[in-house]
Amino acid sequence: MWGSRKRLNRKPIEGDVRIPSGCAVSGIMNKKGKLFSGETIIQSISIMRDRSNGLGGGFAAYGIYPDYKDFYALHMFFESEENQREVELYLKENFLVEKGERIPTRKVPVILDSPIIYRYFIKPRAEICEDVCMTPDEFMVRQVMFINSSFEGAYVSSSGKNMGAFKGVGYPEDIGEFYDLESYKGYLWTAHGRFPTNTPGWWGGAHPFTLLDWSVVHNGEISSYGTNRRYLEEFEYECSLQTDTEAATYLFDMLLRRHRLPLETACQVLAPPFWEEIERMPEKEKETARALRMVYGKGLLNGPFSIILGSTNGMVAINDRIKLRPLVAAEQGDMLYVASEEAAIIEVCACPSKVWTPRAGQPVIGRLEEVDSWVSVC
Amino acid sequence: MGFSMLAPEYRVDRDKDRCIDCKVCVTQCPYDVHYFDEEEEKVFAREENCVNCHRCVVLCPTRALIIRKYPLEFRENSAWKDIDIRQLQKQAETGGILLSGMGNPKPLPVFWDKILLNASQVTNPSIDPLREPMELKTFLGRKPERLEIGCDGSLKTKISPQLELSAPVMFSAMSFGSISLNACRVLAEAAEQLGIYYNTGEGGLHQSLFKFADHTVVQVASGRFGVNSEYLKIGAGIEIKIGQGAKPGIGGHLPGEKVREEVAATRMIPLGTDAISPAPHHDIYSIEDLRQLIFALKEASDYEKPVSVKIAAVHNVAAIASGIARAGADIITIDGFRGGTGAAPTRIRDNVGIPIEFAISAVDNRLKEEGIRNQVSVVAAGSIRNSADIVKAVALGADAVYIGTAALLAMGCHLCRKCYMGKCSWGIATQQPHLVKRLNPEIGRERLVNLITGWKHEIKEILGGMGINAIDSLRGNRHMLRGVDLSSRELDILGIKAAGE
Amino acid sequence: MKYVIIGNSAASVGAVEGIRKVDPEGIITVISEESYPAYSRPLISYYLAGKVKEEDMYIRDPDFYENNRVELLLDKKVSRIEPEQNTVKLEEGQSIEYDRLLLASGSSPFLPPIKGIEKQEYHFFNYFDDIKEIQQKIQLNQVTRPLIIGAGLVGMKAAEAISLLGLPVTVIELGPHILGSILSDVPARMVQRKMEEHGVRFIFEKTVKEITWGEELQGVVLSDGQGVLTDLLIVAAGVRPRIELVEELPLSKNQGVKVNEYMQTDLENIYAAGDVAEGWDLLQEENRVIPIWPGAYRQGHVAGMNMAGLKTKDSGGFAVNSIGFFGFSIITAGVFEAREGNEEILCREEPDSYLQLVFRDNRLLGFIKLGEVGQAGIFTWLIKEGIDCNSFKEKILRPGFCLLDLPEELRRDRMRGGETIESPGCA
Amino acid sequence: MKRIYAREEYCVGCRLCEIFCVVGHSKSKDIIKTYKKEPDRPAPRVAVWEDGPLSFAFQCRHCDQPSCVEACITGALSKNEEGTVLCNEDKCVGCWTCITVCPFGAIQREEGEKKKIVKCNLCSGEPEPYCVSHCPNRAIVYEERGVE
Repeated sequence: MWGSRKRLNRKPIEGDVRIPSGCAVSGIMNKKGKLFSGETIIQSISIMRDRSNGLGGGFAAYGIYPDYKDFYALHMFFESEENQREVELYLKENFLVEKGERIPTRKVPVILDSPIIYRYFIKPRAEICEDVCMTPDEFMVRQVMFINSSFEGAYVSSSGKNMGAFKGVGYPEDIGEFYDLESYKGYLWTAHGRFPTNTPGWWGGAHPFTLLDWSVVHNGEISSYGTNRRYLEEFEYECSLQTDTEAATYLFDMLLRRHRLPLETACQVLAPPFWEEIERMPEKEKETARALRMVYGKGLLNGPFSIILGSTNGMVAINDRIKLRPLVAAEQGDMLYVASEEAAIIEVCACPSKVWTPRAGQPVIGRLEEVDSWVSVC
Repeated sequence: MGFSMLAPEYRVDRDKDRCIDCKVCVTQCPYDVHYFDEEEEKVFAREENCVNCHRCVVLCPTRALIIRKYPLEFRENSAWKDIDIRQLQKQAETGGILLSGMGNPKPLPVFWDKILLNASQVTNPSIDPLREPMELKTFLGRKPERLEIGCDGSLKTKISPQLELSAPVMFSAMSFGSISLNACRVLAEAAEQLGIYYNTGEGGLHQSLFKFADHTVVQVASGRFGVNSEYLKIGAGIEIKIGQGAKPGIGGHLPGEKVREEVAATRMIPLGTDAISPAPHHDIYSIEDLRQLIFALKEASDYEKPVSVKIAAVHNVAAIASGIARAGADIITIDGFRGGTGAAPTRIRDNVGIPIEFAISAVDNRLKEEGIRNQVSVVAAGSIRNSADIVKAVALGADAVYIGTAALLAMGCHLCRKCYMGKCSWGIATQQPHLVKRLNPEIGRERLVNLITGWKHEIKEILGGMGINAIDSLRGNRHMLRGVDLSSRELDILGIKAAGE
Repeated sequence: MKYVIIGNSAASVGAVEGIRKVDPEGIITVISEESYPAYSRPLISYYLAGKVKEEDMYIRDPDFYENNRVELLLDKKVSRIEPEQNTVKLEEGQSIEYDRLLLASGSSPFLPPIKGIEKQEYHFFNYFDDIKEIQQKIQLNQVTRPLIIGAGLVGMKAAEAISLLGLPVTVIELGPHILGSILSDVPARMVQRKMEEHGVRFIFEKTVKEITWGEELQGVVLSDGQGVLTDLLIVAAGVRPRIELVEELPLSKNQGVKVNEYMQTDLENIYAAGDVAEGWDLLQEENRVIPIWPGAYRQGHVAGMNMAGLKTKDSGGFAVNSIGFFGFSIITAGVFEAREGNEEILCREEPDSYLQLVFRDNRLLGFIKLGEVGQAGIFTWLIKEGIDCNSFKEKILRPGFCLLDLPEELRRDRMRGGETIESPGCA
Repeated sequence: MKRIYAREEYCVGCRLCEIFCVVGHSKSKDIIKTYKKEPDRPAPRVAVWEDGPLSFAFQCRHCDQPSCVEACITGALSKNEEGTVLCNEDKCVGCWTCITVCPFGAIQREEGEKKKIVKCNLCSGEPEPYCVSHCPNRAIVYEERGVE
């Protein structure tokens, strides 16, 4: 079995305990929104096999459901059909379910214990949203958290529009093959290979972690996790997985969607400049930087990380403020590449026009050209 | 005094091979212990007077003195310990309330010592504070829920006034009157040099300390001593004192003999009169009254100062703290049951209140649950003894701590706990001019600055070990804490796991 | 520049040091009638009493003259000063040129008119040689009944020294009590008692009419006809400035040679200092001779600097004396008695000590301090600076008066002390 | 020149300066030996004056133009090149003329039989005078203050 979180007498998994892990990350996008097959990202992540240990791999893909782009695409894992039935019943009560189908998979010998994997294209029922005074996005967020925490044997692996997360226990290239990602076409792909240190791995705990159309792949260990989590809990985010990726995703969601901070500002919250640097800034910049640290100090992600945030509108890659984890970026034409290692880029783009190592805390932002705001939902 | 059943508490061991009868002990003992017998040409001791303040021991140039516990023992009795019998005898002789100085000395558990800290190994690197920046800067004051930033990156939200600290530590409220002007000066100068704050207590602000006002939190307590418009406007912050950890529910009493000229002028009371702070504020009988006072003070200081409300850690501290936050306070200060005092009824000090460790956890939880934790600052006080205690307090959820006893110890206090006698041999808790001058503020300031500087280094080392380079990332980071020798109930209240989990 | 200094005591040494502060090059010649390097005149009684060895009599190290490049002419007597030629002539004929001349010839003892004194069987008590003669007599056991004429400072120190050698001393004094120049009656009696306890006998208000001789000195006859036997007669009847060298010169003089604030006489190139000079008396506000050791040094020093070209004013002085007998100390300064009638005199008398203060307009004018020594200089300072003592007058009278008792401002000034505060000397 | 200054506001009247002044000028320079085994130990050159809460330690000011040196009848007192006013105790006869003129009352006397003065020599040879280094409250400082 794929390992339910709620099973008794099992080894602890994400959500029970904090599980540190090392990882490989990669992200590729076409800034003009041109679609390309998942083959490239599989190729890129597979070159960094040494950075994962077969206990988790996954992908996020954007632009893959153009036919259902107005619907939230709910990717789900179920432990059993009974679990699935319960959730489906619940979905029907609260959403318009346009379509529900098994996500096609292939048999791959090394991929074992896969759960029941489904996707639903849904819309929140307008009257219910109005009833609880929530935007559809807000409603979605609450519902996802509710399902994850309250339904036995069920887990939402992604819930954004025109995007999806494909993840599981195994090396990422095997997971890619398992989900047949070569047959999907997207304009933005991120991938993750995982190296957890003390767990057999759980499908739900694999990366990317997603919320609405945010997806986060992450390499690192956030030492400030306890602080970040309590801060998020104050804003009613339930960090049920206890993973850094989850916390990072929620922080992005809170800063960008709820607090409507500009993307660069949100990045500055996660990896703020040191006070010494702030003191040297021009007055206006300094004022903002001071205020951000004053108010969002608990949002600082402290400790080593490199993170790739995927969203409908583009991709952001960012390092911790003293660059304790690797991150390389490259450009070639409309294509933007970010990865843990340069090799993972060169593998899919032999001669990039520019390759660079982003400085600590300096985000690499890839924005879809026709988009001017990062916050897609208002 | 006449006949007393009380045996001396201490004996003075004088090594005759070392003693040169130089009489330093005689000149230095304010309790009249040592005396020089002209006939014998030797120094002797009246041991019954000794309070074990160590002044003579430290100044004896030949190290001829040792003060020991008086070896007389009562018949063993685990119910009636020596201290119980002595206290009873004292009351039988005087018929009064037992008085004590400094914090609760009883062998109640010190939870700091049952909490252990984490450090990084392999999966994330520890950070070397000698090579990498390590930030302790702390802001106390009300924070908006969110910031509004324009597309050009400009700040649209106005931030309320804040106290900016170079490290999450301040000097507790200790009034001029309860301590000497020199001691106040040490606190003020050290706070300025360190980039932190000290607190006037309910003693007003002496003219000579106005120049340190930018590093001063001015207190408004139930007696309103020293409070005027200038006082409220000159400080960096204002603190309303509701209660004190050493004596929750009890007022204060500065005897008239300590109300000398400068104290009287600073407190704005007649010379030589007792300064009595009522147990409650007589204009605060409920939370809405507190709100009125908070806003009265804000109004009086043009909304330019953060307002703190200080309470003792009592059973219902979490709910009270929440009420204080909602009443408009920018900072909530919680003083644990081991907090110090110049004078408190012994029974109150030793039996009322709860440990600060639990109080921090409970308050932090409650404010978080209500979604207002990030909007107010929480300052913890009461027996913070070292840098590790600070780290633990911050990890439990405090924004900063106040230290009182530790600051006094750095100045020279030897914790003899006789502050209420007004004869502090170290020149701290006294108003007698010949004793006050024993504290050279220059030396006191250096020692206090040294202490905090050392603590800062230690905190940085600890943070670095945790893989954290800003104190912000320690706030409420209870993952960095593990408990030993704690019941699961206590672990739950502290919100930490047991060691090994 | 050529400097010539006549005399070789405190003023002379002060002048050498003063000149050398300003002029390291000029030629200095010191002419002395005596045969010793500068020695301490006040120490001669100590020497006689055996308290000081000969080598400790000298006030400067043996290489003093060499180090200061001074030509020291000993046993030379100046016969004449020739200001027109800028020379001094020695008795043996030699002439010495000077550009600047300092008269520091001091004073000579006064010999009262007594019948029979011309036989010269008497001794003065002023020079080292005087004491050596007396010492020799005593050592040869030729003395059993020493007698001293005069109970002034010199006579009393002589009495003490001789008494300490085990001889019964008799002192004959014209005045009503001892030390009439520095003490009033009450303290004088106290000192007298101390001396009598040590065997000194006093006869007051008598003069010596005649000295009687047998084969040797036999004794004296007093003004009332009473005879006193003696075999050692010491004349200590005061001193007179030695102005004989300038007697003929066109410069003002009274008892001593008059000098201005630069210690200059009426003749531009001739200066005077020490017992021969009439310097400024701060308290009397007039020029007069103040024959005291510290004042001589100060005047010499100032004179030296002026001679070498550095204009330096002398602040003036007043009488200050520290003397003691048989371990009993006497310190006095300024005036000790009412003169103008508006003085206020405060006294504190105890069995073994005495303090008298004289104020005028709340300013200390003088004091007498017996038996207790400490802090006396503060009194002297109060006099010198003319400090208004109104607020602490009572405290000054108390035993143990010290800086602590001064008003805060004065106290702090004193505690800071030192830096350029003290002008030369404070006689 | 560097001089010793008292700070009356911090003097605690312990007299450790006097005690250590004696030690610093003793033969052994060991406090216990000085007081237990040197009956002829020197007198302190510093005195603490005390009146109620006011107290301070005081010793020679080492005047630029020292009256005591000018007044000394034996040549025992002198001012050296560093500016220190020194007393050659072998030459001093205890005439107290220096005490008579010292405008600070800073000169002390040897107790007992020896009739001579003792005065501060700034503990020449030591990095810091004993009274300064042993003051527990920095009420005696050794510093250059220049002309005020």
